[in-house]
Amino acid sequence: MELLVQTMVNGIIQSGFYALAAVGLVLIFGVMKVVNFAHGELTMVGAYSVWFLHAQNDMPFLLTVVTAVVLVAMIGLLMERFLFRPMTDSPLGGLICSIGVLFVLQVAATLVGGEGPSKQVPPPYEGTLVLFDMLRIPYQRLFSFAVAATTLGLLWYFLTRMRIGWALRAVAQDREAASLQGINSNRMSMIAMGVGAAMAGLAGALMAPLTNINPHMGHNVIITAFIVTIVGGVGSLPGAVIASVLYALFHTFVTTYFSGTIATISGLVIMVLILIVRPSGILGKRVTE
Amino acid sequence: MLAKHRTLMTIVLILAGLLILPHYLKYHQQDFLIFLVVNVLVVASYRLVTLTGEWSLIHAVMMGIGAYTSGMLTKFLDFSFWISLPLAGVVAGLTAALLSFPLFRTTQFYFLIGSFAAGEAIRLSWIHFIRPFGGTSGISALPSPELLGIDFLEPIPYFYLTLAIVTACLVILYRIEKSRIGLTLHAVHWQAPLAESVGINTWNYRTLAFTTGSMFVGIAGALKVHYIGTVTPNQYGIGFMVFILIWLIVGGYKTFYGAILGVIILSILDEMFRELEVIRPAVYGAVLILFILYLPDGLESLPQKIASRIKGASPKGSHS
Amino acid sequence: MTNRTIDNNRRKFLKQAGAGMAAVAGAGMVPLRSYADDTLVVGMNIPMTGDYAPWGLPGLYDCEIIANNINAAGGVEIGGKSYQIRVAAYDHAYDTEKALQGFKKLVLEDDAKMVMMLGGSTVASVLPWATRKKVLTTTLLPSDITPDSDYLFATCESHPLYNVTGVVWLAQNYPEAKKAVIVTNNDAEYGLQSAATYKAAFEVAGIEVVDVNLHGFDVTDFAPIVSSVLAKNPDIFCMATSFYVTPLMEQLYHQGFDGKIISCTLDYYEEIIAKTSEEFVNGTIYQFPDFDDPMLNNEGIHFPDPGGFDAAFRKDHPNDWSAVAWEYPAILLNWIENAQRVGSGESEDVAKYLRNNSQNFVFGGGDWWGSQLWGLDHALVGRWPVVVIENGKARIQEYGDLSAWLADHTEVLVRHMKELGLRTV
Amino acid sequence: MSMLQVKNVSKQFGGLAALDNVNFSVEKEHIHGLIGPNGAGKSTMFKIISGFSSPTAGSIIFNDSSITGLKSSRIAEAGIIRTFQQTTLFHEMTVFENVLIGTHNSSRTNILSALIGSDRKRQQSAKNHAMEAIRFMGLEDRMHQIASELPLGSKRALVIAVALSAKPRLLLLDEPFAGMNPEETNTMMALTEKVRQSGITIILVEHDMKAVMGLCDRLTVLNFGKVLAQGTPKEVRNNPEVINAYLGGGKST
Repeated sequence: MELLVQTMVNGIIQSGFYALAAVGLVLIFGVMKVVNFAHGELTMVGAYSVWFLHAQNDMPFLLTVVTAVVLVAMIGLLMERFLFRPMTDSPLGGLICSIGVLFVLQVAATLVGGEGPSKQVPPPYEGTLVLFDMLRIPYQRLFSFAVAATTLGLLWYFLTRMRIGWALRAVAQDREAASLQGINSNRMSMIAMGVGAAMAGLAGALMAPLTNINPHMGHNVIITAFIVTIVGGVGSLPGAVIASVLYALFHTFVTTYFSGTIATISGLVIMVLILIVRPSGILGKRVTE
Repeated sequence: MLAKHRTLMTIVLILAGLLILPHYLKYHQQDFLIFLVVNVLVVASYRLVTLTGEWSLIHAVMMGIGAYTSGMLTKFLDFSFWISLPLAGVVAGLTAALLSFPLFRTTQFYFLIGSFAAGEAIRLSWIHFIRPFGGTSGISALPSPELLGIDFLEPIPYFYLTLAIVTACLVILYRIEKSRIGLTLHAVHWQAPLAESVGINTWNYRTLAFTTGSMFVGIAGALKVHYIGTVTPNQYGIGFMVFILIWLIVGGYKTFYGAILGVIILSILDEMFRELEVIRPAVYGAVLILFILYLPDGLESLPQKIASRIKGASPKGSHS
Repeated sequence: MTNRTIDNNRRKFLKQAGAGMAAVAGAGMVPLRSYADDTLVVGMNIPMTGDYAPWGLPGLYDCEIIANNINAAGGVEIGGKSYQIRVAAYDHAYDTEKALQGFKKLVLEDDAKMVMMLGGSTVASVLPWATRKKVLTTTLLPSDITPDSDYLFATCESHPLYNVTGVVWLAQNYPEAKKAVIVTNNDAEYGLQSAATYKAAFEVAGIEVVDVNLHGFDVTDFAPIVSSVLAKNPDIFCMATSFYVTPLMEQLYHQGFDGKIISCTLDYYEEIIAKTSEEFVNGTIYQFPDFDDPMLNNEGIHFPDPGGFDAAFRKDHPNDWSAVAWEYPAILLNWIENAQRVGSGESEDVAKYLRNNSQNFVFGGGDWWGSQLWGLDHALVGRWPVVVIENGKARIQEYGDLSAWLADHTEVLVRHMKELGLRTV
Repeated sequence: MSMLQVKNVSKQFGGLAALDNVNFSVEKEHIHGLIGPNGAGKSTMFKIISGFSSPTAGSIIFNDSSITGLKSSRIAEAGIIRTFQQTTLFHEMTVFENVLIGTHNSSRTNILSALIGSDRKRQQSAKNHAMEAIRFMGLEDRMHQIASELPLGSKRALVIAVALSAKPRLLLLDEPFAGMNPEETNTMMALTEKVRQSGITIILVEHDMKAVMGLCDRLTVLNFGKVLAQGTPKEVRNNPEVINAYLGGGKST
């Protein structure tokens, strides 16, 4: 019982990171039709920024989180402007550019941090919340989850209640129709990439005190984000959030009761099965003819 | 006719050069040459898969399937290399044929991601199921081929073996592309609905390309591991897959030669710039970006581009 | 420190870029370079980039320190002649293909008389060639030894055998701890070898292993793993891993574990203390001493001036000390010692001498062992330290007698190795 | 017996009926027009006949056997070849290669025979056949040009040549006259007539009334997914419902 509840909590907290990373990927793919393979590396840059500024140079933690988000968003904007935009007509082109960026960012991280062991960031919020004498949640994790959830809520508000969010969704649905209505689709791409990258950066920054930071940490992030994206439906942001929660719970439970590798393998197999049965994902629209 | 003769002459000259070359190389460069020749087959077989316009991310894992198949057959069941080599191709091909059922229900982005997921699931299984796959350390002490008492642990005999097998495979791949089947694959790529309308079963042809390409890369996998003597799951991860992509794109995926050119030039550059150490991947990344932005048809299109620049005329469209 | 790292890297990069250009210019059919015949070259075929770099790079720094010291002091005398020592390194980034190429380059072009490697699949890939060409090779993983590996020796690290000394000490000092859980990454080179050894050691010590959790390298969140094993209410939490010690310790801290913690390594424990608390980390038992430890000045320790070595290393590389940091130099020193005894630096001569003579192990003792497990007595075992964190600092408690344990309990060890699917003879 | 019978075919998209209980039949060696305003369901009907879409209800009978729901490539094998709106071609390939791909059904091969060349005879006859289709459509002068570089008229001719090389018994032409000037239209009409003369039955979807009235033996008029009228061009032209709904009372086109 105790283990069950603890596992539940572990899973839900983990879902916050999954959702932040996946939502960015979905947003970028939805609006620009580019698979951003460097998305995991954007997360990594977020984590590295916190390590460099906070752990190495004593900048206050919250300030470094903000800086990391801004920095990663800038990288995203540069990628959009100089790589993805010239590649608009070639869907594979954007993907390949992002693979190039992936390498460059990994090397940049290695140069900043040096070859060596994984970097560690001491958690700024110490202590553990103990509930009912059995549930234990470190404050750092609680904080990260709260920030992630709030950010997702703000994003939802932005996309559904604000005009610019509406325009973003219009471009995601039909680029041509949207530009006929006077929506500047290049501008929308920049916003999507900026917001998507910022969320990846935030995920990384929040993860920093909780994980091993190294130049290759993006690999696991992108696998997870892919699974979540496909399961949730490629075009669907609510789908990505729901899939994040489901997948995080699934992965956490399988890890707890079986093994972590089995959890990842079965996640991948489920993803392939969903591609077969319902390529549009659990919440995506069926592809019409 | 003259052009054909000239091509033939060029190929004969290249082969002759390759026959002499290892004798003038340093020992570790001979190894490098063996791996390079194997990688030529890897990228040429990948090109066959991409002919239908579907870019898979499972090719590296298919190579691993060939490597594991041959490694396990020779090591655990005492198969001869000469039997396990073709079987490596068969098993990789069969795996691809099986995976076609789920994967080709999708196309493009979905296929790309689906193939990536399927590949990672296979690769993680090698890591997870220590019996029989040996986990992360894989399977080592694989036997060398045996034939007429030739010592295939030495690089030069193994190089000749590799060269012979890879050349044979390349001839087959080339003939497939130039045949009716190759034409049909192109048709499936450029206009799938039109191809369907004249009776081409596009699913069949996508599967055919995927299966055949995987078969040849399975053979490449077997060739490589029986020289290294060790097969590990990390040799066939997304990292190697990305290299395959880079070779193809930088070389030029539109022609048969482009891909081969890509792997040769990039591998040689890579070996020369070993000293760059940590910077190396970034150089690769930058090269990849620059090519896709400024030379999307790859190195293979460079001479033509330069020529047209000099003449000041726009390049005349041509098609192979 | 960070600024310096960047600076260093940039300088290194510029230097290397220059070297790269030179290589391009001079590429093609260059004849073998030959070195002055008063230089002995020692090869290091190790990971210097990528995930495994922490277990290669510090070793290179060290060996350079050692070689520089030797050369500055006029070199070593072998067979009546004085030689300079040169360390030639090749980065294989833990890739089997590159490892094979690098090995041949070190031997044939750099004329390395001995090649040091980390171990695992990279050693397996060079082994057939090294054996045939009779190249003396060393590994940090004795489990690389096979019945035919005539030229492969593990002269320093007794991974994973030394784990038993920690368990023996734990059982003696905390007899009330009776239930243990083991967590490790599920690879056959590091994690599983350790897990099998711990299982054997716990069995011998009468401690029950209530759960073994083998996880993959794809884990990012260790909370579920720790929750899962702590649900078994263990007295002892055992980490047979080296890769994930920090996040595991962190989770143990947050999930309120108050039993004994025992681990193979506790690299960068200052960082762990920063992420948890000194109080929590104190009492953790593991196997790798800091070299400023006063106990290293005890009699029987076969390492010259450990304290000075430690200071020299930390001066140049303040944050890079890891379990392997002293091991490559120990191997290098052992090799020099043997070469001096034989009076020759040639691979075959030294290997032959190693095979037939007992050795001084770095922590004392020194018997060749391994045939019962791997088929050849090519692993040097002796005493091995038990290290415990005291007041935030690693301190050796005692030197456990590994040879004695192995003499009595090898069958138990072999059985557990077999159970986990590992290679045994 | 009619060559093609469309029986009670309906097609639903979500709640919307794109086709509602459509019935008509096509006689051998006729040119049968399928007309109606935009969104009337012509394209959907085309897709269903050629297997690019399957009907929600009803059946398609071709030469006495049902082809309902078969894969498009199977239907093509049975002898029903469609073209696409605009100029759907293999734009990167030469005229000859385009037409050669069209001969797929008569020249398909397997890897083994392709490698050892045992299908050489077959490939040669496919090439001859492709040449026939090219000559038939008057494209022999442009044989080695890249398809994308052809003028519009030749592109349309090539579209038909590709279809012809697949040896159709029933040819489905989707707006072959769209965007053509009067001269091109005349040439195209002559070509279409020539195809019919060679014994091929044609279903024509077209907005160009001059071409429709001039070529078709029978017409089926669709409106909002239902059959509005059927008959000869003359009958249809005088049908008051058609005039009302479709021709909008216009006297001529």
